[in-house]
Amino acid sequence: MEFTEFLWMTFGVFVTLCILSFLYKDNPFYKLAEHVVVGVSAGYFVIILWHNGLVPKLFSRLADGDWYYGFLNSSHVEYLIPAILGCIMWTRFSKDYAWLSRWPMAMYIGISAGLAIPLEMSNRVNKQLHAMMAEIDWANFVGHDGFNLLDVTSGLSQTIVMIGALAAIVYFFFSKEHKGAFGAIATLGIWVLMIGFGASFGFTVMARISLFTNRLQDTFRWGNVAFNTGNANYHAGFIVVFWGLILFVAGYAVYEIVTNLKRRSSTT
Amino acid sequence: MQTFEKLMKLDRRWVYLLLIIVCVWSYIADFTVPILVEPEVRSIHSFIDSLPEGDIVMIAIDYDPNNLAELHPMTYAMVEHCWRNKVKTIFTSLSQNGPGMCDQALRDLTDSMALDREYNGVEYKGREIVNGIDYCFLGYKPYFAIVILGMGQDFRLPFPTDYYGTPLDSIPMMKGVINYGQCACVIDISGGNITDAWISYGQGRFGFPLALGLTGVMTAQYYPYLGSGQVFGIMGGLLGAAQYEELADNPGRAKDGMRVQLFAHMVIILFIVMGNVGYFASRRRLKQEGRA
Amino acid sequence: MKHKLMIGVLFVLFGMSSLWAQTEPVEADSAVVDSTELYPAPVSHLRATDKPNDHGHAIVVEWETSADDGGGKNNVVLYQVFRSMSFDGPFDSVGTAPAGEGRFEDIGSKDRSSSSFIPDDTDLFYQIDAVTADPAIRTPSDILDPVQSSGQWFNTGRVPVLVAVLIFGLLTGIFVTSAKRGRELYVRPIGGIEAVDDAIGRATEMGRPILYVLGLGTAADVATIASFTILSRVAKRVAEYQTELIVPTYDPIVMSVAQEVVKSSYFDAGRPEDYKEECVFFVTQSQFAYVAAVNGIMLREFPATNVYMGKFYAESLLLAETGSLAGSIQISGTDEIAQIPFFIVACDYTLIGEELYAASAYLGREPKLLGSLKAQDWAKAAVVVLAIVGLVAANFGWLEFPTLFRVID
Amino acid sequence: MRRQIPFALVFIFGIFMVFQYFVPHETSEWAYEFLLDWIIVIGIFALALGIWSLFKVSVEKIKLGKEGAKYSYLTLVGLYLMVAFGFTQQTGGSLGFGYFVWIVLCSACIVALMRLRAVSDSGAKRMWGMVSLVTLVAAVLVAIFDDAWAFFLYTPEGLQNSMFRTFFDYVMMPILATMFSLLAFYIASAAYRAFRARNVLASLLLIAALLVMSRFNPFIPGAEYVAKASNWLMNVPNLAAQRAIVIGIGLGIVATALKVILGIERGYMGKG
Repeated sequence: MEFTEFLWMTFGVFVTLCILSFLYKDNPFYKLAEHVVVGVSAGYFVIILWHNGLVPKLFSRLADGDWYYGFLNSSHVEYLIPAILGCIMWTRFSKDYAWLSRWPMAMYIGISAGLAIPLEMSNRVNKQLHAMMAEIDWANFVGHDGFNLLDVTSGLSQTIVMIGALAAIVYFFFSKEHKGAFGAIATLGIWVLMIGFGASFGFTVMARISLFTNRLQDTFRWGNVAFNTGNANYHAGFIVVFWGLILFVAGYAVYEIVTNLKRRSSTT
Repeated sequence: MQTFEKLMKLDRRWVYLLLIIVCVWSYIADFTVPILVEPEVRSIHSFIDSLPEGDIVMIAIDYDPNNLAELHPMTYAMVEHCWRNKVKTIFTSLSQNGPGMCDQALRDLTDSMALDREYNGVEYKGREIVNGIDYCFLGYKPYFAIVILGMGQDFRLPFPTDYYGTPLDSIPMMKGVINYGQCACVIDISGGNITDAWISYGQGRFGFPLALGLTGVMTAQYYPYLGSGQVFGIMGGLLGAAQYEELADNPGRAKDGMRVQLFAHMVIILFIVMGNVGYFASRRRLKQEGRA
Repeated sequence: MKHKLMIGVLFVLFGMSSLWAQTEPVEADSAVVDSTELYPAPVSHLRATDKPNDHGHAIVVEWETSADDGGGKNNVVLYQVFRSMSFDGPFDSVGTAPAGEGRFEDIGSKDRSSSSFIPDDTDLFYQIDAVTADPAIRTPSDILDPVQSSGQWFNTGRVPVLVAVLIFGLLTGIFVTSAKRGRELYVRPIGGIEAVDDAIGRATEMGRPILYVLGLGTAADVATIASFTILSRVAKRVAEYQTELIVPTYDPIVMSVAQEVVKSSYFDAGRPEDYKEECVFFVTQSQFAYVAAVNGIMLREFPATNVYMGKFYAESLLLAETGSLAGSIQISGTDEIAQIPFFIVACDYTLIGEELYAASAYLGREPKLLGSLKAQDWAKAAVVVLAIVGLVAANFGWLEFPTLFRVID
Repeated sequence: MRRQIPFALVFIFGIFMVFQYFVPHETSEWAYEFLLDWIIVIGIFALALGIWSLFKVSVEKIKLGKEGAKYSYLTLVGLYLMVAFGFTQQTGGSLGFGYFVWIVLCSACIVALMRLRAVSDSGAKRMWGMVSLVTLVAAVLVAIFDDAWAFFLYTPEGLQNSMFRTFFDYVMMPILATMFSLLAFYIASAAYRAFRARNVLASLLLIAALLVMSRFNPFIPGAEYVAKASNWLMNVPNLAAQRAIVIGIGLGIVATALKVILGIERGYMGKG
């Protein structure tokens, strides 16, 4: 590993620590990392959208023609329309013509709302409704191998899914008071929802913990590089940088704690 | 009573601190935790364990590098288990980046097999694993459904040569091995839709015993096949891999990962319990005060 | 994109040829075998039709499997489909189907320059080979009569969707007009929505701002559009109470629309002079960089109330936990099912799924908006009834009923 | 009139898209793809507005001397760096000294521009104006006379720029991944804070979560049944809840979109 690459890697570890320090409280290191990443990521997406969006969708389509006295001789002349609409968005820079920018915005919203209506009706309503009209496994109603309440695929479980889903739909009724039998079903519905949410929360914990384990892995790999004298490109600078970073972070932590203690003793 | 209220209103930074300490400690420390084994994993292990020497198991490595963390440990544990029991293996890869995964696993595993080890109290002498005698890697071909069907006729149809270019007929272990009929079972380790093809085109048509190794999120949707008997075992995610490592007495990456998971989960559960103890205790006190 | 497609097609073709190119004929040990005995029976009852409900450029070929597929000599491994523009050929291989299947969809490109282009309204000829393990041993079928592909003007597979949309539109129309005429409509209280007013009042008392997060959706997500309508109500109250509003956004279009929304709300509240364009601003289009910035705002500006409405992904809990650390009252609503549990756990009030879409009607209290809520309820009632009827029908063997609701894409 | 045209546009385009869904013909498909391209192109053009907003807000922060205002320079310089890397690539030799000077000059120019807008007295304004002009001219000159690298606007060479990749791998990714990993802690503290058995609903949430979280915990009595039960919870009540929410959301989306297209709901254009 080259020394410069190790320096960059160290920077990566440093910003990792910067972000983790946010767990303690907001601090200058977090602010540093936060402001850097906002700028860098915004720039990154400018580039990605330019190269992967604007160039293939617009420029390359118009690029096959030439301008003759204001007439574009291209096979995709119609792509001038979105370009013009995009430019109309820029009227927002001016105070007097900003109202014009409502037109492309209205088209944007009209297209997406119109797109959503049949699509969502099909995917979320029709298909789910059809999925609910399934045959129940009567032969294995209480479990596949004898009585087993926890069998996921038994007919009983299928029935519970069905009843639970219907009760939960009832909970979402807006224009009917949750009273009497209707209220009882709605209560069952919210119970099902809550059990489902609890299970889903508990299930996600594992994935979240492994996110942190992955960060640990990267950090330990960096430590290994710094100490691995067997590495062919081993550089004495590695160890200096390693301890430099450790000292820097430890020093700041001590400083924080001391000032914190002072502040506390002065207030009491 | 004051302590109970403290339990309830602990600064969340104590939660963070304890969690960091536990995660880092359990990540660095070298010990194993007991793993709870579920029957659907145990059935795979006992199936392979019961095979006599010289039987053949087919293992399909159908995953890409992005599922490596969850699925690689399964491959390692299972293949080593086979080889220690002198069961031969045939590998295929029906996903595009699968051969790289398989190649890497083969290299690591032949190294580790060269060492003497003790698993479940049984000494295994280290031995050299020879390509063509202990295993055969067929490689990758596109159109997985057709390849699976083709292998049902004859392995030589989609794979005239193995991954390394040796004709199948000149590979010693493939002598007399025509199709799935000569394999004890097929194990598909997959992170995608290839599993469906193995179930419907493979198991459905040729009726061999099939077991699955799946990513954590996929697992739930394949339980119905376990119920209907189309597959005889399922390993789900890191959890399933750790269970196999536990059964095979071969702790690896999955058990390392589960160690962190187990203790992190326990810390969280501990805090939840603490909070509730504090909550009930302080509520009782409030009630008592109200009465007094 | 064109190139990618081409490369993809070439890759597929190459992959296919390599699959068979390497398959050298297996040498039979017994030297002389009457080769005719090895050949499988050809497929029968071959027919080809234009693929229905599509844009054209596609043909469905169907056949009855060979007698030696799953029976007889049982040596058929797959069927290879060939297409030509004329009866005399040349025939090009267009794909394969595994043994046991009697159907192949020859879906071509609509792009004239693509190698897989199938012209519309032109005669096409098909032929199917039954192929054995040895690709040299195969039996071709007769050449099929010409068939033409064409595009359709209506997708019959989507009739259930059309019916559902029309009925729902009709319901909405009926209830909106009846509400306009002044029919009183009851709506049950939703905690999270009633909290909005209190939360704005609280912010005013404390002299601290309100943070409104529109989520990671673009203006193309209906959840974000619903969030705009909620924002317009919130901004109007904010203007009336003269509280500060902070709206960090993730998408520039969302930012532009939100600016318009807030500006008009201040105008409607009669305080256009209080509107500052900087209160709605763009941060970045990266999920976690956006979160980092919003978290920073929460711990530096200490908003009294955080409102999260729209599309949220993994960042939901990052935002909500930091908000609770800053001591803000938090109201959230999202249609992203996986994130609802985290909002429920970390926020004071959560609008679950559909409630997000009902919120603007609740806040506006306009009769016509409440009327559309009534239409939604009727649609839900219909879903419940149809699901029960369908379940009963499916379990008593009346299978035609569930298929009425099937959408074929 | 000005207020009505946008609503008319929403109506026309909305209705068109609804019926387009049912027409598979090539013409309708072409219109669909064309309109989706509009959305993408308009969105990218609007990015300029976003960047301008970022600049304005940063300057505003500096002007008001808000907490952490100085860090705003980092944001804008970071943005500039990434864009500059993404449009340039070395053409010969190495990305040497000239490139470095050009980067520094441009960064200085951006800082000067921000100061220019943030300061109010005319002397300082003049000074920062001069600084930004000088650095700009110098940067342009360097760009013209240094032929070790070049701009690539229409071809994605910049994506292979080594600095672009380095910034992505060692600046952006570690920060974003760590930000994501904070969830490991937040999920713990949220659980601790909120999982209290206050009432029936909270208890159900709590019990379900606890059960699923201990699904692989061997220290719990009856561990095998816990695993089975959590599997059941994930596949039965969770599935039921999801199904109900999905149907509700579907109807909510359709209702909202319908209200928007028909002009019943106009809050999104500020007529609430």
